[in-house]
Formats: sequence, structure tokens, C-alpha cells
Amino acid sequence: MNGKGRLAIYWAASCGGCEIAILSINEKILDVAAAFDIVFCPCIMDVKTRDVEKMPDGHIDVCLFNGSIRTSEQEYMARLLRRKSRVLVAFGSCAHEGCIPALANLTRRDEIFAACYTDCPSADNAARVVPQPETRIDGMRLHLPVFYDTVRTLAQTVDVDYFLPGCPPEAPRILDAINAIVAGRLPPKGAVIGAATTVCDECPRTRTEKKIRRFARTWQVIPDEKTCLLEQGLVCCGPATRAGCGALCPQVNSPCIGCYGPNAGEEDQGSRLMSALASVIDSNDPDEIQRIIEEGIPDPVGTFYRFSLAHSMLRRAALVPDEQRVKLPLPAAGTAQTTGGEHGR
Amino acid sequence: MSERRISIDPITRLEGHGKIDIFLDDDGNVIDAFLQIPELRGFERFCVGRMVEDMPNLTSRICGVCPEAHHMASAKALDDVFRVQPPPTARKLREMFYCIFFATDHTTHFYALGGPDFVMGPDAPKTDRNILGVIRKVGMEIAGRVIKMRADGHSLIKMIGGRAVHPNWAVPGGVSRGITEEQRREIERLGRDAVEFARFSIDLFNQIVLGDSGYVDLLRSEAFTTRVYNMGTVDERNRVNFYDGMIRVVGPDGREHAKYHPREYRDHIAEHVEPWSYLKFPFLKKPGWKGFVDGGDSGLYRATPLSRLNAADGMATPLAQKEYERMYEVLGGKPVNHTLATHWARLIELLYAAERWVELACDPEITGREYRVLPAGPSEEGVGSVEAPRGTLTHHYWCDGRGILTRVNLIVGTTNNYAPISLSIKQAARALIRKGAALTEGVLNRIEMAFRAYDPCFGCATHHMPGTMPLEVTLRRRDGSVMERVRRTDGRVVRTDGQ
Amino acid sequence: MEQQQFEPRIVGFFCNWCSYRAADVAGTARMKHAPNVRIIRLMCSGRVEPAFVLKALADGADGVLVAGCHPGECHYIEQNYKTIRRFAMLRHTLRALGIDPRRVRLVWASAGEAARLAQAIDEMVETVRTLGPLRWRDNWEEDPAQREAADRTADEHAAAMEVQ
Amino acid sequence: MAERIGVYVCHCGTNIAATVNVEEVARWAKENLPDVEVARDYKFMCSSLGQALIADDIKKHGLTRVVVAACSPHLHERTFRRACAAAGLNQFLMQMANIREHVSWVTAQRDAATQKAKALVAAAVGRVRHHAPLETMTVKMNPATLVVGGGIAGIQAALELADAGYPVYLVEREPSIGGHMAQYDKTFPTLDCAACILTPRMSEVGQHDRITLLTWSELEEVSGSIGNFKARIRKKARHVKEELCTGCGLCIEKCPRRVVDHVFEAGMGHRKAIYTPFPQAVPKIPVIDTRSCIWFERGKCRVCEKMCPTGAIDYEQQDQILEVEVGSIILATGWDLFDCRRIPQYGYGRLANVFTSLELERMCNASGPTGGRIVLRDGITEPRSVCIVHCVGSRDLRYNTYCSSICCMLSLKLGHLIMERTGAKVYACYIDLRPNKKDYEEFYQRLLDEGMLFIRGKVAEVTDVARTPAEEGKLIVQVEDTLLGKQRRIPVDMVVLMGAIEPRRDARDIGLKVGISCSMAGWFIERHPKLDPVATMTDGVFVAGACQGPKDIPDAVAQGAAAAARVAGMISRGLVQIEPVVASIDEDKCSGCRICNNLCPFNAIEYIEDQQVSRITAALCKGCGTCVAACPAGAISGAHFTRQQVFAEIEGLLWDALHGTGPQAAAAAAPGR
Repeated sequence: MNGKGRLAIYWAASCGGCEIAILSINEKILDVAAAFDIVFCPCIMDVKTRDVEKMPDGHIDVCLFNGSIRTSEQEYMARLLRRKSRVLVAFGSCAHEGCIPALANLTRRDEIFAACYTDCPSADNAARVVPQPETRIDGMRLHLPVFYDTVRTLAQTVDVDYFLPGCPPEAPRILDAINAIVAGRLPPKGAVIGAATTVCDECPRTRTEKKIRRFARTWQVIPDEKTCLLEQGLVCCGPATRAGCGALCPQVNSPCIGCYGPNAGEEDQGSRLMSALASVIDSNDPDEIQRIIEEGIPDPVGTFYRFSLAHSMLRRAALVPDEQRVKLPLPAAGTAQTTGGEHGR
Repeated sequence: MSERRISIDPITRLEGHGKIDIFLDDDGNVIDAFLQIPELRGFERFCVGRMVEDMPNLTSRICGVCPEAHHMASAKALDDVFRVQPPPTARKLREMFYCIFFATDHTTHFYALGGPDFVMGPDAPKTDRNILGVIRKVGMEIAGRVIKMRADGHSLIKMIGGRAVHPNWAVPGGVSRGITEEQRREIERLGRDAVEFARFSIDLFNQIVLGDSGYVDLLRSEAFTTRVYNMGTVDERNRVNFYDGMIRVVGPDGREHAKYHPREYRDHIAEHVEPWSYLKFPFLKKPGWKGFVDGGDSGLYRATPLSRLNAADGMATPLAQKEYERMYEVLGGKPVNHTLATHWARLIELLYAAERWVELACDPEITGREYRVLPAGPSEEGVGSVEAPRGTLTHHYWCDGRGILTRVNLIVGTTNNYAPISLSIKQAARALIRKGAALTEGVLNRIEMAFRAYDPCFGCATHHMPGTMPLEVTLRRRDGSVMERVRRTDGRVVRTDGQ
Repeated sequence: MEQQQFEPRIVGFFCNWCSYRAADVAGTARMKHAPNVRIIRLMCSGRVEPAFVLKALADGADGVLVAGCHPGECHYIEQNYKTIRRFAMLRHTLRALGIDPRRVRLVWASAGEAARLAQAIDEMVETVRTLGPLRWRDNWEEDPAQREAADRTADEHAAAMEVQ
Repeated sequence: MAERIGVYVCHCGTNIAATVNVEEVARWAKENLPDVEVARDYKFMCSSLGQALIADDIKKHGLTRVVVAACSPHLHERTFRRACAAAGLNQFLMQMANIREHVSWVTAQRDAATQKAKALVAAAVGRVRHHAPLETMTVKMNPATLVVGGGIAGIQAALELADAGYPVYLVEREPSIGGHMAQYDKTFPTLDCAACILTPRMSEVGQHDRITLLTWSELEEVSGSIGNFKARIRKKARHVKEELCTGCGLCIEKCPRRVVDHVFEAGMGHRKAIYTPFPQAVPKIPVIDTRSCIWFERGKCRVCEKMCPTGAIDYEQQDQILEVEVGSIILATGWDLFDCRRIPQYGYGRLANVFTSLELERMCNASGPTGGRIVLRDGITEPRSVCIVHCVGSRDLRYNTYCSSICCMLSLKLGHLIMERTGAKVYACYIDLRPNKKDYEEFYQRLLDEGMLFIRGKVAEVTDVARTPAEEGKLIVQVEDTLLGKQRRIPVDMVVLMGAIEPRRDARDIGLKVGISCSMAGWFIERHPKLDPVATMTDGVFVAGACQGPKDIPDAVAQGAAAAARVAGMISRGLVQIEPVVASIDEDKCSGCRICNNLCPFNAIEYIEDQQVSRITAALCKGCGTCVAACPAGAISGAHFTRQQVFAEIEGLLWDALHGTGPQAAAAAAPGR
């Protein structure tokens, strides 16, 4: 990159933690300001979408895009910034994998609206009002973006060049990435900029062979501070989670919750964790195995896919769960689909 | 009769999306103004089915600006769900951790978000009206102190809570790990710096704002005065407390309206729903929902630094108490209803947070080894509440015998202020946009100042993801055709600033 | 009508030593059974990763059948016990995702049990037939209305004209 | 880089072509599947002409991958791999699609069959693209062998190998080799003296310059793999210096402490605190039993020390750990006798004159406690009637379901000896008599002639509660005679229980150490029950004798020799081949989480402490892929069954769902909601 580059930082469906993380590189932020002109960063300065729309395509050298896509407005911004940016980086867990808000993929828009507006314990909403894409109040027209059923990652919406994992990415990793970009030391397109091993590699706890008789809930044990949390029965996502954070959570005596996503070259973090944990259950008796699993891991999706449901192979729960489908004896294909379908909306 | 609409889309320098629509009649007078929040995430729904003990980590993702607030409210809700009393060491660690966060967060807002309006002035070129502008104006030395203050805060939050953003530390019955004596010494040392920084920030506010009659007039002006109820958490002696206490509500006239335990929140407040926004409008049940009007008969209330001071009888630390008294002296007694005074109140809270932080760091119990007790098992329900920088934050969980959530309700800091913010905006718009009066960008910024004072975080508010789109004002006829548009053209300038 | 009937697609993961041979024997003995199961040969049922099953379901399978040696008879001594453990975990997860556990089945078949295997295959095909097509990708296929909404945002901006 | 794939669809005469439209499948493959260079259908791909077809295309079209859609790979994978190899294409770059056993032979619906055949071909094509050329590895064979167990089977194996000129380490946990056979007097059916045939072999072992004999020693740990095992052996302290001891026996003679010998004498006789199990022991060097030695108990005595002419006694002696390196291991750890107390109604341990077969063996033995006299517990009275109870703990669902196989003959032998030496009347209560080998039936006939009485029926109870005067002072055996179809009460002086032959109590631990497993019953599992009875699933580890299942002396000896022959074969070749379908760990990706560490029954995975990574020993890996599936970091990959290959196979199998063709993909195309 010769001369000053143009940098954009945008947030779609994110919590703002990624911006805080960027600010957390502290004085280094000035180095960034030296290397880049920040041409778009609504969080801290008054630059407008209009300005972005006016830019020629590819005008922005690097766009750090955090947040996932769950409304029409965010989809629009994603498309716009893809067009205007030469390098589009999916920054942080939300853009990369959907993060915790993607657990919403276990539900549907109508269920979310019900919980938030019509059936909310503190709502005063006898009229059962829910937000509408368009509202008219004596001639005045008000618009809201459309709320999608499914949270999508940035890469499931537009073409993405690089990914930076973490919720949020730790400052050193952010600097690594920025320096790589500045120095033009860019990995092949589509690469996740991060470590190629998992959290255990950075975890100071002592490990031995694993034999699990019981999965413990975090409220049930005060873990010993020296030995592997998994060996103490706690479901630690470390073994299946990309390194790079420095194993911060295990070091405050809390199990890794998996925010860095799967290891390099892996697509589905949950399936790796599932397989690993099941493999070391110390029983060959199907009933006992069932009990160990159901008691210790009552919420498998929330445990294995806490941060990566949108990016997982199945992406979400069935819009119409099998048990809710109308079951006909040997239905003809067409029928089955439409009956299945009608429940979708 | 053609109707005209001004659309400020979106509002900037806050955490979250926001869009203001102002409707004018042919004379150019304001008919009505709407603050729309264009997003929602639905934590209330998708947390159902999760393990209840996961909530401090799940809900901290509601907002990356104040994850500590959700982490704490959630942990307290878990204490309640599991019917467990954290040992004194844990309680104090949590409060200290929380004060460190408060000081850091208030710093961010004053210097990066709200501050620029004062430091640079509402009519300064918009390109300067941001943190970089502030740095240029106040100089690198001060900028360095601001950056250091934030860096110290985050490094301590990381040291204690494990991570600078989204800590993974609080558990039902306490915290996952205590602190060592050497860590304590570090915390105390940086705490003393923080107290100095807070005092320095107040002096800065005195010079720049109180020293400038123009600002003082603006601050006292009717355009920025909203008379609604005030909410805040108070300790046993009715002094401001962020971490724990009773909820106290004081009327626009300064009389106590209610004082209740957070568990009883639903006896006192309810939420109103409008089809044109994803965000709900909480209000006090007794006066009830009367629409966007202020006064004692309307249920609107604020939960902000200013309302917390209004709702309390004083501050629990000496220096902050002095500043508290001085503010009311200067602004003519309690309660203060001048929205812009919120910035001042915020700095007083900053000072209190820093002092309390040092107090707790010096507490002999703070390094105790008993920082966690194991509960027997989950009960069916629990409520937890703290004062988030942007208002009273309430988490309410229901779960089954396995500790799996069956229902979740969240009333988040900024949400409390949604209605009063809308009202303030309407008032500001009415006062500032009049026929004949040129519609300048400065005018629009003043309107934005009306809500910026609340330091609103619509990220929290709607448990939707923040993200702001630049300000733009469009005047349209009812048919939608554009009459005129006012926009800021400062994109390039920022670049040249950088060099 | 026959063509009308829904024909489930089922992916099979069979171990090389017992179940795959059993399937061979079923063929050699000309035991007619549903052709709906398409078999992948692995050395051991212990090689089956949950990811294989998820991949199959995501790519259009209506069901998955995993087959291995009987417990205690594993060619690799005890690896099929790990299969039991993983399978329990997988089904636990699939249920939470709204997938009927009957769509994913684990059977044991020694090389001699061709008939038993053929029967299991027929049973499974019928079960999945009654459950209906899974057609997983439809779950996230974009609703046209959503695209329009996104485009509308674009139009509003495009329509705008500037006045300083 | 794009591959050039050849697809060959076999008609198999009409076996496939009658049901699958093979021409269509081939045409379709060429047109629809990426990188397919040629696609042909042919009558018999496995014929030499068919193979030539592939070979020619490999040369002519420069094919880099080959897919053969035909019968089951179990039938012809080797054939087509060889064909490819012959044409210069690595054999692992060929993949088969099973469209006969799995398609044409299981359905009659032509459309469905053709559709499925396409799916299987698409899967094979998708998969083969990701295949890697693999080479079989070879390792050098260490000529030394470790034999565990010094019974007749182990002795046989050791001698065979040593005589062939290869070094052998023979490990025996007792002070002397010889095993159970040394306890016997006579052996069936020939009734020749056990000692006479065993002791020469024992001394041969003792003197053999190629055999390192390690008695009073136990196997501690085994690492490494075929060709290069490392074994740690604990040489327990004898407290007698082997290099000085002459085996004169003075120490034993003078030792003041006499204790009951529960091992060799089966509790029937005594030994000293310092002892050799029996006079002909090999080696002759005694052992101090520190649990009964007065010096070790109370710190006085030291008589043996005073007596020893060569000063060989050493009370301070410590256990030693020896490390030996061997190329293969033969387990011949033998068996334990069923504990007859477990069947209380038979009264063993409660009723004085109920004996076990081993106890009787010792009594019969001329050099045994009674000098060969068969007497009741009082040590004087000879029994006038004896009842031998068969299947005690065998063929019994409550204990062991299997048949111990030697007890019938043992019973006949003992019956003969009892009658010969006491003239007593001998009954045998049996379920079935199984004298099923060379000369066994004849021996049975002989015993019938000698007047031994056989009652078909499982004994219900042995009691001393008399119902009639005739039963007074006797043991009464309650049994249903299923031939006469009536209950009988047989009063006798002595009852002998034919206890079951059981696996060694610690067989599983030993199995674990060398990475082989035991059946439910506890016998070591052989690689194949018929075709490979002495090899195991772990290359380089063999089993011989009763540790693999109950057997008599001739079978044990045969297996010992067989195992030795297998080992000798590998040693003479000097090199051993290792399958390339194994797992390997990418140590950069491995975080050392140790999830995989105890998933391998073959001990192929070891944890490298200082580097904090796990590593797989290819020679030990059997390629099952369980660890590959378990690795949470995705650091383990399984050659020829990589995730990439299987994923590609899945995508191929579901081509019609993914690419919107075929009956219901059409429906799938229709808007879902």
C-alpha cells in the first residue's frame, strides 16, 4: 500500500464491542491514523452514507465490517460497502460467525416479536401492537427496516476477503491484522487472520488424559485453578476454539466459551466440540451415556454453537420443527412440502 | 396543503442506530417529531432454552460499550435465582470492578461523544466536532491523559474480569477468581490517578462550559428543559449507588414518588409499544402513559446521571458530595430539569466512581480468599438490577428445575429514557425550527445535542446491534418528492485532518 | 401415483468390516430392499464425525443411517463404543434443532446379518417417508420480500438530491 | 490443478446392466461431472481386457485418477489397484463405486437403480479427486523376541526361536518356569509322566545360550511397535545372588520357617520361607518369601545367610527394572483355576473332603505332599468311594458359559489314578462327555472297562447331612440322573470338583500393556479365529496356549510352535510392511488438549510432554479413524479417509438434491415457504 490508505469501520448487527476493542489498542490508534485516512466510521465521526454512495467503487482500501446481517438496512450497507471497498474484512465474531445474537436462529421473527411486544411481562400492550415496516399517522409515513427470520454472517451476504475472529478480537490480533494490511503481507483471499491451533495451546493449566464421568454446570463447582477445567467436568470450549486470545477466560478460572470460533481449516465448531466431548465420556452403557449428556449438557446448541450457529453447517433450527409438522401416512411429496411450508410463515 | 418531513437519519455519536423524523406544516412549524429505533435482537426470546448460568456471558453481548453493566445485573439476577448471598469479598470486588467500569465509560462519553459539542462548540465545523477535534483543541498532553484513563480502566477490567470487553467473571454466589495483594496495590494506584483525572475533567468543564455565558444560557434554555420524573438507585442513606440498593423515583417537583426494591419493578413501571419503532417506551404506572408530554401527570421518567442525582439526597464520597452541592447551588436547587446539565452530573458521577474505587481498593476484605459460595440449585425466578451509566438496568429471569430459562425480561438503561429523549427532541425541534429561521446544520446538531446529553445507547436499548448512519435532513412533500435536502459534506475534510 | 410418492434420500455411513459386508451379502443374496440408502464406506463407525451427518442433512439428505459392528465385536476392539457416545450427543443436539431423531439412526449389523440390515433399511426408509422431506436449505433460503426491502433502502437514497 | 479422471462402468454381464442403464451412467458422468476425461462402459471390467482398457487410457489420456463402478471393493479393489499400479498410477488414486451389491442386486426399479448408480459414481469421482498417492511403509525387524509366561506354551515358543538362532527373553512371574504342567503327575491320554517330558525342556531353556531367562519377574510396560518394541521388566528381588548361588539347597533345608504353599502345591503341601517351588525347578536358585521370612518379619534369624557356603544370601537386594528391545512379543500367560468356593452348594472349603482337581493332581504326584498317596484330609484314610463333579463353573450361565474343554479328559485321568491307587469306586457326574481328539475316545472306553461309573446329570448339591444310616459320615452327592430320569443321592468319601479353566485375573492389564484386547470371557482375542489363530490385531504381538482359550497340552505346544514360526518368518524377512491407511497429527495445529490420548486401544497415540503435542506411531495405528473424528482442533487426519474426501463423497451422493435434478429436486426447486 503506497501512501495513505483509506479506512472504513462500520457496524451492522453488532454490540459495539468491536469498536471499543479497536479503541483499546490505545495510543496505537494514532499509528493507525497515520497510516490511514478514516473515511467512514459513524461511531465516532459525522461521515454519511451519502458520502459513501458518492465514492467511486473500490475507493475504500480497507473496510473493517463488524456485526452480522439481520435487517434489510444492514444487508443494504453490506452490499454498499462491498462495492466501495477493495478489501472487505469480516471483523469479529458477529460478522465472521454470527456470534451470540445468532442464537436467535433457534427461533423465528414471529416468536421474537411475541416475546418482545405482545407477551412481554412488562409490556402494556392490550392492542397487541408490533413494529411495522411502514406506519401512517394522519398522513405522516414512517419506515422501519425489515427484520429477518435468520441472522446471516457477512460472508453469507456478500463476498468477503478476510476474517478476523473473536468477540471481540483482542488488541494484539487487531494490530497484527492492520500491520499485515499496511505491509501488504496479505494472506490468500478468504483466509481467517489468526492462529492455527486452539486455546489449550495458550492455556497454562496442566492436562492429563480425559475420562469424563459427569459434565458439571459452572454453578456446581469451584474449579481448582491449576488443572484442566474439562478434566474437572466443566464444558470448556478451549479444545475446539481457535487460539489468539491468550486463554483469558481459563485464567480467571472460567471455562472458555468459544468466542474465537473453530480452528483453522475447520468449518463447524460445534460438531468438533460435540465429537470430542462425547468421545471422552467414560462409559459404554447407552443409558448411562444418555444420562451423563442430558444432565450435564441440557442445552447442546447453546453450548456447542454459542458463537457460531449462523456459520455452522445447519445455520439455524428448523423454521418448522419436525414435531410441529402435520404428519400424514405416506404423504405425496408435494403435499408434505406445502403442509410443512405453511407453518413457516 | 403539502406536508413536509425532516428526516435526520441517522443521529450520530451515540451507541446505536437512531433516526429522527420531524414533520412540519406549510408555515414550517413543527407538527410532530419521532425518534425511531430501526432494530431489535430479541435476547428475550433466544435466551429462552439456554442455561441460566450462561446469562452473564450472553447478555454482555447486548452491548459492547457497557457489557460490565449487563454482566453485573445478570450476576445479581443469578444470585436471586439461586437464592445465594455472595460473601462480602465478592460483593466488594464486584462493586469495585463496577466503579472502575463506570469511570472508564463516563470518560469515553464525555470526551468522545457528548464532550465535543461543548469543547468545540455546537457550531464548530463538524469535522472538528469529534474526539480528534477535542484532542487538537485541548492538546496532546490532555489527550494523553484521556487515553491513559481509558487504558488504565480497561487494563484493570481485564485484570480482574479476565477480558477488557465482555468479561467472563461473575458467577452466582460471587466471582470466579479473587485478586492478589499486588493486584490490589496496582488497582489502588490507578484509582488515585482516576480521582485526579476526574477532578481535572470537572475543572475543564468549569472553564469551557460554566465559564462561557453562551453555554450557560443554552444549558438553562427552555429548549433543553424537560420536566419528567427522575429515577435512580440509592443506598440506605438515599445516596447514589451504582451497584446495589433501592430504586427511588422523584417527581419533577422534587418530591419522592416511589421507593421500591428492584424485584417490584413491575408494580411501578410498564412499557408502551408503538408500531413505528422497535424500541418500547417505559413509563411510570401510577401517572400512566399520556403520550410524549412532560409534567407530573405524565408517566415519563428519566434514568440518567442527572436523574440519579435528582433522585438521591447526596453522594457517598466527600469530593463528589462537594461537587454535587455546587451543581445544585449554581443551577438553583433540586431537581434540575435542564437536559444538558446531564453532562455535569456525569462528571460528578465520574468523580464518585473514582473515589469509591479507591475506597474499596483499600478495604482489607477486598483480597479475601472467600470470593464465591456454591448454591444448592436454581429456584424458579430471579431479578437483578444495577445502575448502568445510561440508566437503571433490570434483568428478570424465569427458569425450570434444571436451570433452563423459560422466560426472560430485560429493561435496559437507555430504554428508560426513550420517551423523554423523544420529548426533548420534540421540544428542541419546536424551539429551534421555525418559519423563516434558516435550517442550518448547527441547528440540527443542537437537536442532536438534546439526545446526546442522555448518552443514549440504543445498542443496549433494543438489544439490537448499534451502528449509526450519517446525519441527513430531507424535506419531502407527502408524496415523497424531495423539496430540499441539507447534508454535511465533510467526508474529505476528515482525510485532510488526518495528515 | 408411484412417481408422486416421496422417495427419501438417505446417506449411509457403514463400517468396512461388518455392516458394509452385510450390505454386500444382502446384494449377493439378492435380498430386495429400498434403494434409497446411499452408502459411504468407512473403516470403522468410530470414524463417523457428527460433521458428516450434519453435512449430509445440510446438503439435502432426508435421513442418515450409521451402521457398525455389534458392541464388543468391533474390529478395532472398542471403537464403536465411541460411536455410541457421539451418536447420543449428536441426536441430543439435532433434537434441539427441530430434527426428528428418527431421521438419524444407528444400527449394528455383523457381516452375517444381511437380512436384519435390509429390514432395518426398509424400516428407516418408511419412517423417513412418513416424516416427509427435510429440505434443510429452505430454512434459510431468502424470502424475496427481504431482498426487496433491502433494495428499497437503496432506492430511497438514490432518489435523494442534494441542496447545500 | 485440474485432475484427469477416467470413469469405468461395468456391466458385469447382465448382473448390473440388466437393472442399471450403464451406458446412460457413463454418458452422464462424462457430461456432468467435473474433470472426467473419459467415461466408458464395458462388459467385464475385471477381465484382463477390462483392466487393459484402464491401463491404456492411463497412458493415452494421462489419467491422474480412476473410478471403477462395478462390484463391491471387497471383491475387486485389489484387482483394479494392481491394474492401476501396473500402468504406473499409484494404486490409491483409484476409487470403486459399488453399483452391483448395493444397487443392481437389491432393487428391480430401473430408474431408481440408475439414479442411485449415478449418485455413487458422482461420489466416487468427487472423492477420488482428493485422493493422495500413498506408499506402504517398511520397518526393520529386531530379531529378538519377548516371550511372556514360562508354561509349556511359552517354553515351546522360546525353544523354537532360540533353536532357530534368534535371541529370546523369557519372562516368568514365579520363581521357576514349568507352569501348570509341572504340577501334574501323569498326562492324558497316554499317561506318561509329566515331569519326564517337561523337565528336559525346562533345563534346555535354562541352559540355552540364546535364551535370557527372567524368572521371578513381571512385564511392567511396553512401548514401540512391531519390529521395535521396548519392554520394561521388573526383576523382583530374590534376596539370593544368582551369580553366587549353586542351588545346593542347604538354605532351604535349614530354614526354620515352614509355610503352606498355595501356589505350586495348591495349598496341599508346605514349603520353607526360602524356597524353590519344586525340586526340579529351573532355575534352581531359591527365593526368599519376605512375607513369611522371620528376618524380614522380626529382624532376627539370618540362618540361611549363616548356612550359605557361597554367601549368596542378600537381604538388602532390591527389585531391578530391565529394559529390553525386541521385534515381537508372544504372550503365553496361561490360566487360573476357578475358585470353587463360589459355588457354596458344592461345599468346597466347608466340607473337608471336597477337593479341587489341582489338589488331587498334587496328591497323585509322586513328588507331591503325600508322595503320591490319595487320601482324605486326615492324611491317612484312603477313600473307598469318590465322585468327580464335572463342569464346576463351566457351561454355567452364572459363572462361565464356555466349556473348559480339558476337564472331561482330566476327570478320566484322575478316575484312572484313583482306582489304580486306592481301588475306590469312582463316579463321574457329567453334562456331556467330550473326549473329542486323537485317542481320547479310546481312553474313555478304557475307563468304562476299568469300571468307572458315569452319571449324566449336573450335580445339584454336595452335603454331609445324612438321610439314611447308609449316608452317615459320608458326603452325599445330589444329582438328577437324566438317563434314568430320576434323582439320585450318591454317598461317597471324597468329592473332586473339576473347576473351570479361567483367564488369568490380570489378563486385561497385560493386554492393555501390549495393546491387545480380551473377549468378554477374558481370553485374548486372536486376529482371526480360524485363519489367524495366534496373531492379534496388534502387529508383532502373538498369543499361545491357554491365555487364548482353554486347551490341553498338545494344543498349547502347537500354538507355541505356531507363534514362534510366525515370528521367525518376519525375522528372516528382516523387514515388515505397514499399511499406509493410518492417522497422523499436524503438530502445528495440535494444542495438546489430550482428548485423543486414551481413545486408541492400540496405544498408537503418545503425548510428547516437553513439546505439549500428541503424536501417532504409524506402525501401531490400525487406521480406524476414531481419533480423527474426535480431534477438536481438526489436527488429526486419516489417510485415505480425510474429512475433505468424505465431504466430497457426501456432496457427490447428494448431487441430485444439490444440483436440482432427479424426481424430488424438482420439488425442492419450488419455493419452500
